[in-house]
Amino acid sequence: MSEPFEPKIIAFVCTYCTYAGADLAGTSRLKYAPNVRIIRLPCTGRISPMFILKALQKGADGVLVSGCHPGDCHFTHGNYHARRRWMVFRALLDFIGIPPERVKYSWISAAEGVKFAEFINSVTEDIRKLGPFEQYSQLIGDTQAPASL
Amino acid sequence: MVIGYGKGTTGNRRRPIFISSPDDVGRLVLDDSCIINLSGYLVSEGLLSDEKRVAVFLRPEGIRAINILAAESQLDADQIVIFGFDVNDNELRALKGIHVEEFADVIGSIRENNPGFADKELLEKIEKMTAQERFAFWQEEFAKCIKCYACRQACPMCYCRRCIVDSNQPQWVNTSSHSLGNFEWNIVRAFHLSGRCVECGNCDRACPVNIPLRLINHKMAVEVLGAFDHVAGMSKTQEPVLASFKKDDSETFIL
Amino acid sequence: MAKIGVFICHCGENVGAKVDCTKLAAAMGEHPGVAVSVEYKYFCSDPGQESVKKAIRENNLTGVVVAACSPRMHEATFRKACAEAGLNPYLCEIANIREQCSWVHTDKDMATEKAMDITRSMVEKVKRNNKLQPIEVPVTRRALVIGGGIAGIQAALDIANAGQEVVLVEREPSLGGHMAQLSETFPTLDCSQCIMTPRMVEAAQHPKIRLLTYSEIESVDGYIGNFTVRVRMKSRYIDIDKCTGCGDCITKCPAKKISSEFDCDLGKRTAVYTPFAQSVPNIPVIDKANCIYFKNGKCKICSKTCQCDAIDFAMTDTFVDLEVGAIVVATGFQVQNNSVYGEYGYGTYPDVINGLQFERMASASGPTAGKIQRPSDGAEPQTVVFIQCAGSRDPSKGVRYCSKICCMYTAKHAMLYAHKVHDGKSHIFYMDIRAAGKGYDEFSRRAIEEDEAAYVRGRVSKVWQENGKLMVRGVDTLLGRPVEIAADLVVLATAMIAQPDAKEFAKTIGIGYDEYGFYNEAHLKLRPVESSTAGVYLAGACQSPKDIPDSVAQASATASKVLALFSKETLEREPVVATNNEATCAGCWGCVLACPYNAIEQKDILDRSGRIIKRVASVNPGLCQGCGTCVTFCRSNSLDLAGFTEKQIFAEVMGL
Amino acid sequence: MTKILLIDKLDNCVERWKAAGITVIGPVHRANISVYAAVEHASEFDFGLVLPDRSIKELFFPQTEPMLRYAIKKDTIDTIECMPPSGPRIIFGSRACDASGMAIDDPLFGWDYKDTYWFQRRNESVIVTIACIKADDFCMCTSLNMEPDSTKGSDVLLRPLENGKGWLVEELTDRGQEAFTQIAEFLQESADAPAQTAVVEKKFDLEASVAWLQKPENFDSRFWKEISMRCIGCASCTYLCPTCHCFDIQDEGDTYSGVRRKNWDSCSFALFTMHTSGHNPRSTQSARWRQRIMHKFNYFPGKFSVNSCSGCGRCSRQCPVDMGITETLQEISKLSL
Repeated sequence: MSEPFEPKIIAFVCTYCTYAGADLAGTSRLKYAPNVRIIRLPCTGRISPMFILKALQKGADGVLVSGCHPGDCHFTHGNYHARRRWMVFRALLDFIGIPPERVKYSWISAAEGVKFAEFINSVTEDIRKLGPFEQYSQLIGDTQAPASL
Repeated sequence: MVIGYGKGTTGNRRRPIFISSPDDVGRLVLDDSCIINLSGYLVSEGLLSDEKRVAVFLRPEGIRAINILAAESQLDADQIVIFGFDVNDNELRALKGIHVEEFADVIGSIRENNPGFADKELLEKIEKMTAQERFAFWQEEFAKCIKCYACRQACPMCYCRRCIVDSNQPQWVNTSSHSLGNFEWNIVRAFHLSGRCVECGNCDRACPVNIPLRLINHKMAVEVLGAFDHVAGMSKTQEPVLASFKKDDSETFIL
Repeated sequence: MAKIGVFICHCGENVGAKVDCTKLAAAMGEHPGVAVSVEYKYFCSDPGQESVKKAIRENNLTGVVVAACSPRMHEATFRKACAEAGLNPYLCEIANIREQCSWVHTDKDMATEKAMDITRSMVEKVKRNNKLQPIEVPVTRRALVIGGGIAGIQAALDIANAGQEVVLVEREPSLGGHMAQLSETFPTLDCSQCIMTPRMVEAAQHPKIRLLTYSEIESVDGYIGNFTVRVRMKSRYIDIDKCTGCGDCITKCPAKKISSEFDCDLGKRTAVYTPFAQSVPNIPVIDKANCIYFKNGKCKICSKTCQCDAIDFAMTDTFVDLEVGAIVVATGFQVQNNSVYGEYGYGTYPDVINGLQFERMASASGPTAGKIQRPSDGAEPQTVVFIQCAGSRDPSKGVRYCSKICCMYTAKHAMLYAHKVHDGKSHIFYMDIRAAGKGYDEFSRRAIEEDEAAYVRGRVSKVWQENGKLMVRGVDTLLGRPVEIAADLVVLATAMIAQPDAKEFAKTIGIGYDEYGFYNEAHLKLRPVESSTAGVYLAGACQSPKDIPDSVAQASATASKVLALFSKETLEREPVVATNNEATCAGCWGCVLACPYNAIEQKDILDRSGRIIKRVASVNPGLCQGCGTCVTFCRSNSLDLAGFTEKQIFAEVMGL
Repeated sequence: MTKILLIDKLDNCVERWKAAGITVIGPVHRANISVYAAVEHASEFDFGLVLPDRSIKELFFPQTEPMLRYAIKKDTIDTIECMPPSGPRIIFGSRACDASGMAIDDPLFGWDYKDTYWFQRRNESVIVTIACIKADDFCMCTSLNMEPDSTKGSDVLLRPLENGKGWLVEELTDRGQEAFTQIAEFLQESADAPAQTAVVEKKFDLEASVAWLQKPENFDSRFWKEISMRCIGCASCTYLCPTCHCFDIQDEGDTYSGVRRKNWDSCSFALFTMHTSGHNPRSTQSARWRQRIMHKFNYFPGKFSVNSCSGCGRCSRQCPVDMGITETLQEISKLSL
């Protein structure tokens, strides 16, 4: 039997809600999959679609974006702006052929340590099932390859 | 100054011309081959300085572009004299009005019945594909891209003095024209035009390698309409769709 | 060249048990730009912090990464330690390898691998950190309170009593607001004016309070600690310095049949008037629209009467420019116009009135001198029907929210009525009785039990006139049957709604408002008296419907916020703020719209001859709260956020 | 009697060349455009095109090319140089303008530093040009003193037969001869007449134009602004041009490793000459267009005695706003009258 595929997942989260939720998962000693690397931002409003593209360039098989529930934003409405952007960017990625299953969005509050752990586990499992993002790997591979012809 | 169309190299080509003397009016041509959206020239450096007034020949989508440029503070709509025209079934028709506000009905009807210039058949075909097939489709299309940025330069909405692709600290978009760089560029281009594109087709026609750029823009316009009930360029005070929000915006995709 | 120190904390066994710290330290030691990579049992301990400081000094470190617990735990600790060692504190970052690594993973190899990624990524970030200095904003220690109702007066007095200057602006001719209109107040039934007027006088006479009545805010510029406010002082046509308030002009004024706004159209006033007898200041104004002289050019009786020569028909509006450091918005509410309920006959039948009109009627100083009378014929009503939620909790005709005070004041009205008309009968149609508050439920029980108010749970469908009575048809949902009552007077418990110009005014000050026009607090739970604009605070019913105790409490809370702000000459703020590259900014102003704090302004770049070359966005660091929403919006990538710059985040991702 | 190659036999030739390890490249259609690309079979070729949309240049000077790979270590940076893929190639079905374009650029890539990327590919390629029998409104080789059957830069010239069944073969270089020796058995002797080459109308007076360009006072002529007012500043003319050769060098990668690449760049872009300070010596689009024309017809010939234009007309053909060299030199020709 071959080793199970361990997906590489990069998460962008806001510091006030989801990062705090992740801390809570830690202080509660919940256990979850070790595949996710977290980048902390002040607010979901700061999470640029560029970050998602760079995570993919860095070889991520999946990308997570998470912040405060609507109405809970520390900055009152950064997450409302983020939500619009995601809506649009998600549709665009989908149309281009980057499966929505690989870029997941969630609201996780500072109190939702359990939700955070479950979210990480379920996404890791989903992406494990999808397998490596081979089509994007091919793009990345092209950057290393010699010119054609 | 009047920005209009003149004869081009071949019979059905029209080129943008700039006229500042009544003697040159004879050089103007207006027929159904006048397709280029001329609104982008209005934001050329210095063109509108000192409150100069400029007249420009525009189709409805060009008029929408004026609204967006005004809404995004790139020009003062009062300085623009619009010679509006439209072509239906090869018949050219003048649109009533001079100022952008006067065309509200014409552009309003676009909202009701967005004809969309995109290739509907191809759109449906792509939508029916699996993600993997779509990726492969665009990979083949974007492979042709040579990063000449004709799409950007031809677009009236791409008025940034420095495009994000030209920002190298950090280099968010790989400038090399390899498949990754081409993917990133085309994604960013489409994203920056989401909710702003008027589907004039300048990008599509400018692209020397025939990437169906307008199709992506059209798809995004459909998405933005569905999600936020927003059609770009309906008025000169319209709030940019991605700089505004509603508390009850759809979020079915957020877990 | 970067010289980064990496300090890996075992946190006892907390990190050490699941992350191979020795391996991590060795790996980080091999990372480009890392000058020191060491592990230790507890870096947060005194010797731990000392060792970090020592390493900074000995190696001239240019940045520090502490791989330990969450930055939410000890970021402040280590930044302080760095500062003590002479390193700018913002060159220190925390790699969270405890809460988000060792505590949540079981496989030591995988946890170690993740810890390496986390730490590396943070090293790459810190290489690009900039030295930041806290932003110092000077504070003008003078507060502006907008609105002279109970909330505004309370806030003004609290601030002034603490020794700070206050400017209190009221747009009506007198202080008092709605509370001055009330008869008695729940749940104590003490006279509203008896407790209100002394406070009005106190505010007017306070040496630290400058009172500007009959004045409105024209514009607000600036930011926390540094607002510039222009106030329009509407012309009273009476010289406030000369007038003694004798009232002779009012007595002599021939235009006497003007509906009194203060009495909710139940009483009359003259063209030169004070809203009510105890007005503060007791200086009348001339109502230009109704003044005979202004209409016909003849009269001037007031002017002839006045012994002090205080009448000045040529007076014009004047402007006052104020420099203030904080603004308390206490602009209050209005009652909904019940004519939307055609079926209740408000506006058609004179004997259908609203709650505020009932207050005026029940007030000893009101148009009926406290007698309960039918407006139509002055008769004493024998049966009164009160209809609650006439506007509130009714999305179809009124508003969705609960106005919060109506259950209580309706109970109060029933009691006042019972006390004044001993054999009268009152019926109250209600949806629910919401009587949460100190002494509130007891109060409403008293209305039922002692004053025999008949509560009917149900809605009224129609009110019509029949044989000189108002027929009220409703349903009793508890008994499940229709009810019809022949009433002499019907009182509607009207919804409290935002002031008619609330939204426009919010734009003038630059604060947010909800769909109803009530002002948005910065955080519903944790920052309930702050607006989202730093330095602007909210008191009273302009934020949401409130009763008097809540308004007063909120007003005092704003005062404490203002006083905290005024406790120092300068304000120190986290330097995590947005910056703009003016050279590349396209001036599309999307950021201006997107900013939740109105912290981005338009700035003109001029050439030497003063001509505008271009317009760009400019971030006011005094207002910016550092969310970064603008940065993400910026298509030309011109905006950036200190502490979370594009370069830093790019490096974090690329360093993974 | 001369040698001819029949179209029917071409697939045999492709087979033969491929069997000899040669990559066979020619005009084909790819996703809605025409390009020079490698083929498996002769049936993929489209010789009916006036010109492929994209020029032959990218076969020698690709739009992006890795030069070296690097890995950043604690105290050192390891580098590995990259070279283009090596191996013989036959470019079958070039046009005279495209082939001459490569010859025009040879001195540029070799005058000082010898560009190994360019010359490795040049030396490994045989260019088989087919003389044009049709042209479009944008073709302008004759204006550049060339012809639809010019041989410059080609190793073999094929002249289409009048009957359309094949080509007359003219081997021009040793390399060309060698390539055709390999397929000698598929060639035959014939007396079939070649078709008339395309008639390309002369569009401007090159000599007069060049003379005008060389006059220093014309550098600041109002003409430049007028002619380029509609230029939108994209790079489609330069990138499709067979002779435009500017490139930029970019490092791309993450924290630990990356690739140094040589990428096309264009004098049309404002950024091309932008200084770090923000100052731009060519701050207007007219200055950029002037540079392009001056470079092609004044500076380049000043250095290499040949105009940097082979008359393919792609610049005008693909220009989103119907500009191009033809119009500019036509207008200059008028000015110099």
